[in-house]
Amino acid sequence: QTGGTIVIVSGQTINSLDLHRTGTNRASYQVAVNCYDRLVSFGTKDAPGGGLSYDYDTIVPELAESWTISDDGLTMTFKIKSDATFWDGRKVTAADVKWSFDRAVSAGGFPTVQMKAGGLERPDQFEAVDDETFVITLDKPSKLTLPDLAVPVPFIINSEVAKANATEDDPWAMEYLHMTPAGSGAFQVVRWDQGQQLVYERNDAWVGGPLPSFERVIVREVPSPATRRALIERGDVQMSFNIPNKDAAELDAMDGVDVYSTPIENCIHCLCPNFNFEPFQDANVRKALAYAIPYEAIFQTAAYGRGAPMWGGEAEITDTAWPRKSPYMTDLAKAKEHMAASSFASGFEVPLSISLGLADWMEPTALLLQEAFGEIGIKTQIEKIPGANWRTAALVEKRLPLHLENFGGWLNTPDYYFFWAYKHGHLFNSSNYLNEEIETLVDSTLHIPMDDPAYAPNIKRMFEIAFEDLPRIPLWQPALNVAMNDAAGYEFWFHRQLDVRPLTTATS
Amino acid sequence: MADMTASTPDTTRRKGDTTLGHIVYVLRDNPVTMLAFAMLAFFLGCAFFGPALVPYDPLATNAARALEAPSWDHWFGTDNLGRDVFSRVIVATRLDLTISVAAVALSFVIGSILGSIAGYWGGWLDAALNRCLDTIMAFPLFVLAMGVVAALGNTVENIIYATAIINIPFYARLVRAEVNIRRHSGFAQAAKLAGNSDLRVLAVHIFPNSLPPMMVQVSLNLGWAILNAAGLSFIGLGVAPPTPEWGIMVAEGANFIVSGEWWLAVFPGLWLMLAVFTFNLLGDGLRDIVDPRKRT
Amino acid sequence: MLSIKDLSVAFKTRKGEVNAVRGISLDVAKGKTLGIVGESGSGKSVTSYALMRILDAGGEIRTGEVVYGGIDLRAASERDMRDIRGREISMIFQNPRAALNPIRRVGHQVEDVLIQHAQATRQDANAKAIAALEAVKINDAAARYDAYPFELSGGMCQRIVIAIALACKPQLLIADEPTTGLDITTQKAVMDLVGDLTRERGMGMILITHDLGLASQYCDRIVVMKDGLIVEEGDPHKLFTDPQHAYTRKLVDATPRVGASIRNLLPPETRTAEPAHKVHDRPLLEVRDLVKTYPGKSGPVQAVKSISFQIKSGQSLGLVGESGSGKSTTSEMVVRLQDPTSGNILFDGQDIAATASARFMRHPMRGEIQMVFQDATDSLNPRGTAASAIAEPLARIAKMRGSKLNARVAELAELVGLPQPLLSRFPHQLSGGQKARVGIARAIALEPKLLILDEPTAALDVSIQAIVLNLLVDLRAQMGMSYLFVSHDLNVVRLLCDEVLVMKQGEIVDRGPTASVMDNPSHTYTRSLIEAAPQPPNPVAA
Amino acid sequence: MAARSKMILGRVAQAIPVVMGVVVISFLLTRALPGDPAAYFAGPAADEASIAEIRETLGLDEPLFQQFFYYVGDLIRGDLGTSLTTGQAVLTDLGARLPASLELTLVALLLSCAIAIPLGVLAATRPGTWVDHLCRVLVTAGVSMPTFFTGILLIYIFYYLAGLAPSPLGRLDFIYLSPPHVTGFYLIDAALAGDWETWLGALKQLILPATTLALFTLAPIARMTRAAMLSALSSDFIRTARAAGLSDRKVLFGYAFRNALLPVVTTLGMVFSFTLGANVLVEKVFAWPGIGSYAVEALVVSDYAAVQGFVLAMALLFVALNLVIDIAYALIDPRIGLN
Ligand SMILES: Nc1ncnc2c1ncn2[C@@H]1O[C@H](COP(=O)(O)OP(=O)(O)OP(=O)(O)O)[C@@H](O)[C@H]1O
Ligand SMILES: Nc1ncnc2c1ncn2[C@@H]1O[C@H](COP(=O)(O)OP(=O)(O)OP(=O)(O)O)[C@@H](O)[C@H]1O
Ligand SMILES: [Mg+2]
Ligand SMILES: [Mg+2]
Ligand code: NI
Repeated sequence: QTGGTIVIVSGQTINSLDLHRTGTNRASYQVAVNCYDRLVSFGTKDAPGGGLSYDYDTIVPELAESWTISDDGLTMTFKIKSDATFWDGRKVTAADVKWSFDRAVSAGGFPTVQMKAGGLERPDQFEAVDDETFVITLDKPSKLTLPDLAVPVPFIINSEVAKANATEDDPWAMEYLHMTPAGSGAFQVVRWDQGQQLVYERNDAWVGGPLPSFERVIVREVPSPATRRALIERGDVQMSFNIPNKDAAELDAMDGVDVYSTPIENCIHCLCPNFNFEPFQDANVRKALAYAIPYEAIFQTAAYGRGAPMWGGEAEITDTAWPRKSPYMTDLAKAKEHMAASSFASGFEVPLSISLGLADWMEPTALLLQEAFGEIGIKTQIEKIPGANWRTAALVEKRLPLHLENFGGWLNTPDYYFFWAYKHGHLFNSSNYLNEEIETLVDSTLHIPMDDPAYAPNIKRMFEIAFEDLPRIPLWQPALNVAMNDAAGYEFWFHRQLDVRPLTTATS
Repeated sequence: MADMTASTPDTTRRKGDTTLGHIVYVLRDNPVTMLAFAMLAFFLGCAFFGPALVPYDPLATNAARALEAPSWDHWFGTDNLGRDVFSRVIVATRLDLTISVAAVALSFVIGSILGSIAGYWGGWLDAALNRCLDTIMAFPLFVLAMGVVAALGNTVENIIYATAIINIPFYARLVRAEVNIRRHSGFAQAAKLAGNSDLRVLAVHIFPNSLPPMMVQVSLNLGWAILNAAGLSFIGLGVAPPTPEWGIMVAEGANFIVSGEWWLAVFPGLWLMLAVFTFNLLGDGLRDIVDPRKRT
Repeated sequence: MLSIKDLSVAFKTRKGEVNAVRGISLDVAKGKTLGIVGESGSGKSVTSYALMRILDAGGEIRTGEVVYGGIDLRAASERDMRDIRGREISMIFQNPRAALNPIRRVGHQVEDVLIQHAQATRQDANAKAIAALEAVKINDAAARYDAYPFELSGGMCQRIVIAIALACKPQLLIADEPTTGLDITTQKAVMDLVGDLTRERGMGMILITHDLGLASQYCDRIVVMKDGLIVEEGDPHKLFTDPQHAYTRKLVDATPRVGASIRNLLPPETRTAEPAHKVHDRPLLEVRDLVKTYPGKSGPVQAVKSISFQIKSGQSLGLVGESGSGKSTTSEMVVRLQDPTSGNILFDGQDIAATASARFMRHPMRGEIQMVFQDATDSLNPRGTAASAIAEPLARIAKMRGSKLNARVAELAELVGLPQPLLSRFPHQLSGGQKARVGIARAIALEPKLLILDEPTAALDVSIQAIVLNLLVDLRAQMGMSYLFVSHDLNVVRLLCDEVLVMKQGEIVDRGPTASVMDNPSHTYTRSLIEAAPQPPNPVAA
Repeated sequence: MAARSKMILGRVAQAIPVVMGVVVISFLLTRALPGDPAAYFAGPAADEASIAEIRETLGLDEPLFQQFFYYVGDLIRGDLGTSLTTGQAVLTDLGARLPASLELTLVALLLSCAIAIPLGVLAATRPGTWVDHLCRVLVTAGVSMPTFFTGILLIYIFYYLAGLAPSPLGRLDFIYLSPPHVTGFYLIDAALAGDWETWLGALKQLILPATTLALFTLAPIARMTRAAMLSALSSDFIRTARAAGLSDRKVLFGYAFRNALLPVVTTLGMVFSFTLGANVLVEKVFAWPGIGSYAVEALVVSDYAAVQGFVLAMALLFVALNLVIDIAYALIDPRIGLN
């Protein structure tokens, strides 16, 4: 039952073994997941698309044995498992946790921003009371704090090893941990050939969860999707991570290959009309866009029906489910009506920007949009922007008049999504949208618990405004596709990276 | 006058003397050249009349008929958006030929000017130019093209410029060598005695003589230019969608081969290959046509 | 020893078949030398390739038989032929430098042949190769063994080629124009060497040449070829004194020799009286202390070392000397294609050297000094027609246009005897003589006062040379031009020039009226030049 | 021989301005790349402040010429900078990846020469015949296909359909361990270690990508061989050799071929640098961890140091290669360096 090797292919390249480091890319987050432990983790539930999924609503212990939260919600006390050890055999102590958290809030960049989302901002909030007791003090209570401790960022590092390799210029041992992880997690990296492969070997002393079934995991980087497909189909590898929708649809129909397509929680592919661009300041024009979009055709050609439709929903908002279907659907007549009613009845020209790095779904979508918008007098030229430029243009400078975008929030609450995507000036609000009511609604809702009486009405109001103002026109909720051949146990995670711990050989 | 009567029995103009007659002769002489010119004519036809003749709008999508295999309706099948591959392949001819011809013309002109100057006057000009060319050549050429397109943005013009830049050294070198061996030739000296300035001697007398070997280079480069554009498309730096272009079609279609939709890549690939093939084979024929010595 | 009967050879070409050799028969006796003479393209070389069976692709022996020492060479297997080539019959070619593998040490090239024919083993090949080199009188053969062809002079290369040919002690040597491209003094040395060696070893030889004078000096018998046929055969003296065939007569007449006037070179029926030309006292060109130094790779090369001379109006001045003596450099400076390092060139009293050659094309005197180039083929733009070549100076300097230009071109063509239909042809469609005429027409188009002729006939057959020389004489009389005539052929200079300069290593070593310099050479160098020139027997006055 | 070493020194001297030119152009090219590396590397949720902070640590807030001086200063100290994508010294990255590209390129060229040169000789000995035409058409077909297309087609046929080729997973299948690092060339390292199983495994992985590249390079080599052979065969010294009775073999290989090698060697140099460029595409298809795929990735994310390092490495390689060719030339041709 335990032992053996599994080979996984992925198209992404891992560029660092340390998530906190500046420049570490998304694919590398898996190292933080597989090699390090956090205090807590999310539970597991059955996923809608088959297989398993993390469960946002259940927090389970990982390194922490138990925790208590003070009544005012400002103090959290964690007891660390007494049998937890790092790979070098040393016991995991609260000092390690404090050092690791200090590092996360001090490193700057993404880890610091993510910690801040849970109200964790400064080292003085963390205290190692004794070897096994760790205390967090918050400035204000937030429902996001505990879940934020379960994301990959606040992972716990063997601080003794790290400090031994720190230098004056590099107090956080960034250079060292970049190449050599030092943790207590389920797997250790035994080999990392950059640009080629990462080899994990199981840590038999792991106490963070059930012992993984595979002893060795090889993650190979194969950039060409066609090659990846051939490999999984022929059974030369057991798992292909993050496969294109088309392959997912076709492999699903095939014997021997299992495909899991999990709609990504809190993530929506949208079309964003930029409010800096004059015609899009006109609500009629935005609505005309929303009615002109050939949703179904896009969903079928760009996503091959993988994921969930985000159009044609009820006009009346009765619950706080998110992502949710917008009340719009393809209706050219209505689109033309709105166009006619706008002050741009004779149409206009606008570039439609897509990212080169995300061309696999953006390009077919853009082509269909281009055709459809032509029908209502909006002429578009498709502009492909290289990966490096995309972030700057779309998110930082927010200068793209009309573009596709796909923000997904790690913390699965609608207000968290709105915080990033609808608040003015925030990174993913690439439409330059500003609505005073949304601003106050988000601020007052973000940290209150979900069972707070103000929560549901606030959320519903946000939805109403969002669908009326349409700074982001939802297209569909994407799915993360994974193909397995002769392996099982796949679990979906919001961070969309590979968790190799629960994988097992196929039971059949 | 015995020497003349002996060697020129008839003084009337023969068929081979006219330019057209000469071309016909060159074509007949070599079956491969004949084939190449026939294919060239075909591609030119596609470029001029293709858009008017194709059965479908190359840009019109039809989600209901996406990814259909070749049939009577769609000779080359349809792509993932239901567009007719045949129409796209034919319509793309014009753009692809434009890219390659424009790029080659540009590098031909610039390379010729630089090469002529260096070859004729020599000295420090020559040395400086050689170092510049060496510098360009020291880049892996495809990577240089990638860099230029990445820096300037991936429009058709920039692809043409990038392709032209990487081809300039070939022309400059070739012309330099050809001009250099002729700069002290008798006919260049004679032209100077006849009152031609250096520039005129170079432009009117010496340079045209380097055309025959250039033609071979031109034909090779026309092919490379298309391949280069295709490679850029594969990296994602090709022309913007939805413009049909062979390279993009092959590059995108390549991902569909393994899943069985071979027609997406194979037909544009075949077309591209045929075009490059045609250009490559054209070289010898073109050279023979511009070479007066091949006239009889 | 060798007997060829009714041999004919044809080539398949674009224009159909070329019958290069059309049924010739000849014999070579042991120890005798047979000369084959004839104009370019008459099939001399093809005959020799055919009997060696090394014809180019497309060539084929159609009929006839070739018997060597009882073996039928046509029927022999390729293997047998390989043993015969080099071992029994060997060949030497013109242009010795090109005939040697440029990247193989000459000693090894000799060894290759020795080993191929089992004349040496790997152990003693070295010694035997050096012996073979010594046999052709190469100084310090052991050192030369390691040399590459480019490190040796032309004459030295020809000796190596001869060494290769004679290494295996063959019975028959075929020498195909062995001395073209060599200086006359070297030519004499090489021919004497070959003659001595064949005589010593009792070998037969076929000497192929276009130079009747040379053939008559070294051959026992001579055959004359024309258009692939043998038109006459006999011993040299008889051939000269009593040529039977009209073509032979033409060749004999056209060969410049002592005692013949320039009109004598033409066939009797076309001879006219030689027009006199008038030499004025006024100096047209005066060259003073002219120096030219080239920046060579290994130090500066002094091509011309302070020479001075004069050309009077209407006078023809000959300039002779060996290869590399600075003749071309001098003429290029005079014609203002090159700038002298120092010195003056006074033309009509004006110092034209003061104007840089790069700007001289706008000088009013540009049209007054023109030149005819050594290699007519090279001097015509391959992409331009004959007419465009002749029109060029008229259009550029005289600014003639349209029908006036065409008329003048036609007039010039008439003047040099170039048929009108040829004007629209490209250079490669013209024969050597026709190209020379185009070159001359272009040079005289502006009616220059001084015409510089840099070996204008060096690449031509004797009969064509005769016509061109006579044309020059006619033009000189008609137009009153002065000539600076550069040549390595003393016999030609004697025919054409009033005075002569002899150059050696950039200096003028001898000068004076042609007759006195030639008949009583004061300088040893002039004497050696004159001795080296082949002297054909004087035919009975025709 | 002094003349030759002088010639070689001269060539090295000529290379210096080239390298300087490459340094300048690669610097300018990278700065011309669109996009803000600072924004890119700040990560998916960074704010203005952290982007500015990163910009400062990268030195991107300095004026351009100052950045250039820093760059040149670092270069002189042998420091190519740190790649932002991989987080390692560019020198280390190149050291790890260059052998992979070189191994692929060299094997491809060897393969290509082994086919193209005999083909060219064959065509030259029978000019104008069907053999000649067939050779021409075949090699031209090879060079007419985009390399990535050939690669994918080969994978589809030989791996996916026929199952003959090993899985296109880079330099070694995962069942093998890479041989101990000596040269970085797996074939050589495995042979040195006496690990023939790995050697075979590495060779198998090489076959498809090398074939892809070789197909692309057949044409220039074959055509140049043919042309050079033709002109060598028609020269006077071949006639002399034949007239001296040398055997056909000796004439063809000892005399004509050795002379024809000169232009072929020059072409080889050009083809080599050409192939290194084409590598970029092939490496992507075959998941080959070479320098080409490194460059593409770096270029797309405007990773300045990595792009510059790559270009510089290539330029040095090119210069070194030309030097080798010149030396090879001098070895074959005694005339070089003396006139
Ligand atoms: N390879 C060939 N193909 C076609 N025709 C040829 C070939 N070689 C020679 N000829 C023709 O054969 C004829 C005789 O040529 P050959 O070389 O024997 O003349 P030659 O008497 O040696 O002249 P030269 O004095 O110029 O060397 C010429 O008309 C020539 O055009
Ligand atoms: N451009 C040049 N650079 C260097 N040296 C040169 C150059 N041109 C000529 N020479 C040298 O100058 C000398 C004279 O050359 P020139 O051509 O005047 O000789 P020539 O008498 O015309 O010989 P030939 O009879 O071979 O034509 C030779 O030693 C030659 O090598
Ligand atoms: Mg001959
Ligand atoms: Mg000369
Ligand atoms: Ni002569």
